[in-house]
Amino acid sequence: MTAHVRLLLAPFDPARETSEFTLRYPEAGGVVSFLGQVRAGGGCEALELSHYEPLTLPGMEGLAASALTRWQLDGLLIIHRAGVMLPGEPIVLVAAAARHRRDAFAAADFAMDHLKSESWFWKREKAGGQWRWIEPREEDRQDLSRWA
Amino acid sequence: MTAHVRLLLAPFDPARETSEFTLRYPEAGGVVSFLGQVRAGGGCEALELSHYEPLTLPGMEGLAASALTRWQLDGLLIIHRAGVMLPGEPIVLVAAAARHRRDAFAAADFAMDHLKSESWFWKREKAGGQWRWIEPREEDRQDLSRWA
Amino acid sequence: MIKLVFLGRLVDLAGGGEIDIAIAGPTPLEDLLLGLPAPLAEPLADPRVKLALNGRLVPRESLVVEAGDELAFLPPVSGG
Amino acid sequence: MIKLVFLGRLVDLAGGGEIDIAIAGPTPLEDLLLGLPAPLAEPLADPRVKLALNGRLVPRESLVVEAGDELAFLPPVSGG
Repeated sequence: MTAHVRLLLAPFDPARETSEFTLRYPEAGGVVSFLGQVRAGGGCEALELSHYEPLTLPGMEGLAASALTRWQLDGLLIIHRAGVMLPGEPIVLVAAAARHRRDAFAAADFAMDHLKSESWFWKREKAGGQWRWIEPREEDRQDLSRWA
Repeated sequence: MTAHVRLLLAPFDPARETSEFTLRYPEAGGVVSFLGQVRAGGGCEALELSHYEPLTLPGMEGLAASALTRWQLDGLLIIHRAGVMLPGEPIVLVAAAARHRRDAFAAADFAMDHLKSESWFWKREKAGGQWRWIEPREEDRQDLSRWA
Repeated sequence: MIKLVFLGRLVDLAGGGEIDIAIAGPTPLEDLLLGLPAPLAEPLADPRVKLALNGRLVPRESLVVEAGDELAFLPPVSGG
Repeated sequence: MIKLVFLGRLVDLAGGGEIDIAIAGPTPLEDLLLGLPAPLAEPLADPRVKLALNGRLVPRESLVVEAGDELAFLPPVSGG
């Protein structure tokens, strides 16, 4: 029952991270992972995530701790990028290892809903050469209410 | 919107499969994957899955097709092992790539519930040197009823 | 001859995954089972055991097999 | 001196992520904002903008800053 939480300023390899994570938990029956990447082909030229050092990583650690108390997990991995990312680059990776797959699915889903709507990241997107801030979405608040 | 469905008789590398799958879908915002592996440490020495050629792979293909009609997916990957597996070896990998992560989560969850309870595999487990057939579980039927 | 295929725990009862048996013309399922040893025939008659004839699922009712057929006996699949 | 930190779209309005400003002793938030240009002060007064004082979230009400403090203005985080 361990959380591995990292905030990275440079690209990472989700396949390597997931497989290293999985190797730590041979007693887990299942591992659910979510990989979020910068969408290619939608006109987005780059995505920039800024964070606030004193809050962002501690907030992610708090989220991981709360998922670990809520479900029966062997381990939970949360990796989030900050900085400028290009289309196709990974933004976020969440992986949950559990004896029962239902716990792993729920924990990964929960972590993503909270990362997307509650964690301390501000995003702007470059399209047509112009940077544009991304506003909060009503959809994200609805996602959160699933776990209330 | 493509299904990639395979039934394998030899070990596979889930990290490589997931990353090859992800690379095919750069326009997907998210990829959810589930990896099921033979649990280590629970006394299980080996797991054997047998299948019936004319039914097992076609059944998995039908399941993938049904997930593709049910959710908005860019792609769906289902890889299932048959044969003898040792603790720590992958049994099943499901990955769903979608524009919206909710679709990817639901499709992977749906595929796993149906693979576990409805697909044409018979399992036996070796413990203490003895092979023992694994019976159907009530829990699996309950899992299925989530999607009715 | 027809080929009987057994899956799951039925393999242990049948002593193998496949048996070829001789039949004299079209044979109803009930008659086929009568020709098998009781410790095998009984579990095969369990309605929870599904049947596939030549690779397709078929209902038990009024099933008749013919020479050259492959009949598979599929017990409930194992859980997760 | 205190350090003001801006996040998200506030960076554009402030012309940068950080500003050091001089204060004469303990200063209430309202007075601090009065000393800033209106196009920046107004959005900072929006109650949806959360505040962190020296790395901890604090309520707006009766907030007083002192020399050496770091005060961050955190607009609503972006969606998914």
